[in-house]
Amino acid sequence: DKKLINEARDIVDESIDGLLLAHEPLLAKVPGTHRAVMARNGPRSGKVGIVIGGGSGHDPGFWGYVGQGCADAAVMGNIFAAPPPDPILAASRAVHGDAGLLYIYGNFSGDVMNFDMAAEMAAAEGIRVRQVVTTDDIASSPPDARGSRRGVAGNVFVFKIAGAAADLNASLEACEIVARRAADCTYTMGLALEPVRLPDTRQPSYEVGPDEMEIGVGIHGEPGVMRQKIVKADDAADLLLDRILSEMAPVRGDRVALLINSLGGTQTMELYILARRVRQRLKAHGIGVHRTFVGPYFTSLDMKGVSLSLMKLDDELITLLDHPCHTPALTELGEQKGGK
Amino acid sequence: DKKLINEARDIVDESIDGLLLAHEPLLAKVPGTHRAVMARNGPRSGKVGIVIGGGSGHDPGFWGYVGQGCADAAVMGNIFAAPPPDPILAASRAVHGDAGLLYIYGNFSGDVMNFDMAAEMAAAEGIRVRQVVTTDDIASSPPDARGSRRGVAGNVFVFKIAGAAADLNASLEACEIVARRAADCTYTMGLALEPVRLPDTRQPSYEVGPDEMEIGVGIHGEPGVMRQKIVKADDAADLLLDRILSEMAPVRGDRVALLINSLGGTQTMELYILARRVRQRLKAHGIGVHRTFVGPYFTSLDMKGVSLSLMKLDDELITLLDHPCHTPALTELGEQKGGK
Amino acid sequence: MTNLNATQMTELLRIVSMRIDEASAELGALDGAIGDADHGNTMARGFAAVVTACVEAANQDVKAGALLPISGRSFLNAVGATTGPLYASAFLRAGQAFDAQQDIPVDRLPEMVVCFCDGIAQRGKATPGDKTMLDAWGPAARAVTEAQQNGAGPVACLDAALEAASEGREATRAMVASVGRAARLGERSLGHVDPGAASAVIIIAALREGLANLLQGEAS
Amino acid sequence: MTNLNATQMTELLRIVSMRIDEASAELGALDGAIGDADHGNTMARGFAAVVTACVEAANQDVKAGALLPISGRSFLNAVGATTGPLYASAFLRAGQAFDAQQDIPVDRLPEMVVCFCDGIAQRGKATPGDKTMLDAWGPAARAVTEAQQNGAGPVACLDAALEAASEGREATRAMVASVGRAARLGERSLGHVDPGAASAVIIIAALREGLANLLQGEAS
Ligand SMILES: Nc1ncnc2c1ncn2[C@@H]1O[C@H](COP(=O)(O)OP(=O)(O)O)[C@@H](O)[C@H]1O
Ligand SMILES: Nc1ncnc2c1ncn2[C@@H]1O[C@H](COP(=O)(O)OP(=O)(O)O)[C@@H](O)[C@H]1O
Ligand SMILES: [Mg+2]
Ligand SMILES: [Mg+2]
Ligand SMILES: [Mg+2]
Ligand SMILES: [Mg+2]
Repeated sequence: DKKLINEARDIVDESIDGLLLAHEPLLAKVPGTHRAVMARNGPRSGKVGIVIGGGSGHDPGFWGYVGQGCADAAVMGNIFAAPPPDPILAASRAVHGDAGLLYIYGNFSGDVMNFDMAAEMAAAEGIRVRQVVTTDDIASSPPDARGSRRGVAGNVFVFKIAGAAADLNASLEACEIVARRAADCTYTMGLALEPVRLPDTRQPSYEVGPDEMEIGVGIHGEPGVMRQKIVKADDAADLLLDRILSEMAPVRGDRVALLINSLGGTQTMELYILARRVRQRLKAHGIGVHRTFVGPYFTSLDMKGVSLSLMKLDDELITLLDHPCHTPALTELGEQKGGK
Repeated sequence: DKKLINEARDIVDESIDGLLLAHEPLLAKVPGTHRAVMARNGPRSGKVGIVIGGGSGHDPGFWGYVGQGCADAAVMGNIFAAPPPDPILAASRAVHGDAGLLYIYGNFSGDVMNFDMAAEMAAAEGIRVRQVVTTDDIASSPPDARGSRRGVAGNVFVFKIAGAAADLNASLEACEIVARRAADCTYTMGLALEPVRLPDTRQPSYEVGPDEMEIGVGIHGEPGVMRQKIVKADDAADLLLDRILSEMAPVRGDRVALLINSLGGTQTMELYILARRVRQRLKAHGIGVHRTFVGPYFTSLDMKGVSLSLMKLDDELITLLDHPCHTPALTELGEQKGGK
Repeated sequence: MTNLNATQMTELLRIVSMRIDEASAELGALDGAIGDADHGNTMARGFAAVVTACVEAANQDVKAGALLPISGRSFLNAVGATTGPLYASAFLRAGQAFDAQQDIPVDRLPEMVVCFCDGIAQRGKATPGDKTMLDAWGPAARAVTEAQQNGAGPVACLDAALEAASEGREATRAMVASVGRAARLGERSLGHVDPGAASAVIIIAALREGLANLLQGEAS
Repeated sequence: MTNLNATQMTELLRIVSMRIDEASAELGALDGAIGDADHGNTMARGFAAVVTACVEAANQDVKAGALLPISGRSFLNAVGATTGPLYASAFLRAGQAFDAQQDIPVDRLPEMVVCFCDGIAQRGKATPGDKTMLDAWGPAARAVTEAQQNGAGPVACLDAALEAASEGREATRAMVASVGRAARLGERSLGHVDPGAASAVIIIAALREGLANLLQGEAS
């Protein structure tokens, strides 16, 4: 498992150095920490600040969703480890525009504890903070325990919706409500062909047989909920989609946004082969697809695997999804955009 | 080497199906062939049409560079095999706006022969065609034989420049001249940590030892010009950059555009670690970096490896590089863009 | 020796750091089986930061008691994660039990185990049987209290803690995780040792080893 | 039998397709060593398309001579690549040598080798020693011409072609590629057989095998 790195312990810091240089027009360092980036054209007085974050290893999550019309700052921890409160607090101070802050992050015990601590510290400085914890990973708990599910690639939709609402000067309460609704409307399920390897140990987290795949994996290389024989792309797409549809329970005429996400090591051609099947199946169900995102939007280092996310849309969510934004990983032109 | 595909022989066609569905707002099928896509908002009467193409397996090359302000059509062959003349001719007819066509593609014997044949056939129908063959891969021939070098990831710069010139209504001759200049100003060198595996055989093309890397590889899994022990990221960056700089021979104050490209299997963090070093080195040389692109812009299936491309800029090239465009893989906002 | 000064306390934490570091691949593998494989790195980074911070502080002539909150903050800032807040709370709780203006009485050192347990329980709100580090720290804390009541010396108290923690760690095999990352695995977490419980045992063993070294060094 | 009709010619090309298909992994490996590993797939796809097109045409009662340009176009459209234009030119050149309104005289079948050589040379502009398929087709074409002058029958002519092509293929080992993809390897291409030369040998061997089968079938 060869890698182009210097020292394993430096990869997070060095790659943040690199992305600050490469995305200089869009991103700036948050003062007082090396683990947070902020939008050059995002935060402004009177606008709710959107602060997102979590462990590193999810590129372009989280920094790739920072920019005008999306998140104002992203805070990154060590690989697969939530950031501590201090950099979250530093980011909170940096992007605070006197309209309060919304923290958005995935539901993992580490993230909840560290963001909670940061929120308390920010409150002590007079910064109002609300939090939306994403729980889109339907494999990670039964529907009646949605609150304990993981937050995974569906994050991207929630960041986009919340960022648009804030850019349109919605109040903190309104941003929180719509972000929570986006989170509630988003369903994700993933599968992996190979386990992930952390850069320091380069050991697989668990063993998957040469003709097996792992269903229902998380984005930190967590094992899935079951293992089965590897199947063809169309069957893999069906397997994920059927589980999602059975929970989302859409009816003919419903509209969705679609994300076919590489967990890092799955190549583009495979993603589009899956996209083909998912689009064909949704068409057969009479479900309209307003937008299709295909690519490595939220990864698990370079794990071979994919996740499928659907967000059920209504008019408000569509308007916010189409609202212009400009970040390293997501650019929406708004009006100019050709067709649907 | 597990893959999410159906049948190996169908992957090109099925992934084109998928990308046409996913990028419906931007891309349309070229009538009469399944192997070419065209821009919905690109071709227009009186504008030079830009037709690009080559083998498949380079996603998002070539289709990802089709759209307003960039290429008008892309033609894709089998994996690592130039497309035959018929689909090139179909694309030529579809995007021809009575101002002539510019074909741009990498310098490989198959591409040259097939595009040449298509150009002859187009000429027989009264369509004027000029061709620019890219030769940016400095590892593939000595400087005195630049004309026999391969065209690789630097393609992206040439497509962007030519697309902008055409969008600004430059004549066919002017488009050809500026595209050729862009091609002449672009230098690329790549390295691979592992050989590529074709999806049908899933066999490595050649063997690279567990602590070795291959320097000067092409984008079709061609072996490099030498093999050596794998080095740290900073040394790898230096190795590529030094070779490029020694040919480009820039002076203090020169400006460049930079592309740190994944050949498919190298993860984002590694790319940014390389970006960090390259930017630091260029700064030390007093060379200004106008734009830095980092990501899988031109791949070799999912090969573990990277390439580094530099384009030496002048005022005209900068204007064209910054000209707005909107394609699946490249979006430039133009004016709106924050800073440099 | 009746008190541990800052240098001695730092030495003790250095041994913890060393033992955690040695076990880091193994802890990573345990976490890989039911979590995200980072527990070894996280604990190693955390204790390395603790040692660095303590060395610096000890050079500035603070008392041993003051090292506890310093350790908590440096652990937290180096790692974040789940274990950052948990061990930060653990150290901070210990900091409340010992006077920051004083060195740490050798006899009271085993109380650190009790404080750690309380701090972790309070922050993480896990209950026994949830398959967490608390299933090691809980029995260890009770063992210390009992041993102290029976008049055991500090090394003997830590021996008792170690034995109880080891049993607790083994007991996690038979538990289905219900908090933390492994909870999403459901029944699939059965049969695996909880990584946090495993690292808890290593910490206790290293404290015992460090204390015994210090006492022996003094005796000879 | 004095002429090959369209069905027999199709049968001959089917044997070529079969033999190329069997060798496709091996051809891919040869190409992997100095090129991009696709030569096996490309040739297999090309000849599969040729057979499909010929079957269809033969069902519509065309003469064998007409299959040659049809084969060229279908090969080209199925594969593109470097070999597409080269083998398209090869087939088209053969189409010029034989009358599209007629079946193919058995005695003249070996001339296909000469035509292939000419078509490939004209389109690819390689010279002998460039380490290409021409280093097999060239000697094979000369061997056919010589054998014909010596009055050899068609199978004997193809035997001669096969021997010459095989020698030519082996000779490519000692060549440094100077056109095509492998040219970028410089000295590193030394010691490797050129994949295009290897597939040329397989085509000639299959033509010989197919012709011998047809003649034998007739004799028995
Ligand atoms: N609420 C909790 N209370 C106590 N311990 C917990 C709790 N949640 C998780 N843990 C412990 O944390 C360990 C995992 O730590 P670590 O791998 O560092 O964090 P993460 O799960 O965030 O990657 C688990 O093995 C478990 O012992
Ligand atoms: N100009 C040429 N003339 C004749 N044969 C050539 C020429 N260029 C390349 N070849 C042959 O083509 C072969 C490679 O074919 P193939 O792998 O199908 O195409 P590509 O190199 O485009 O991938 C080489 O082994 C060589 O024999
Ligand atoms: Mg973790
Ligand atoms: Mg090829
Ligand atoms: Mg963990
Ligand atoms: Mg080839």
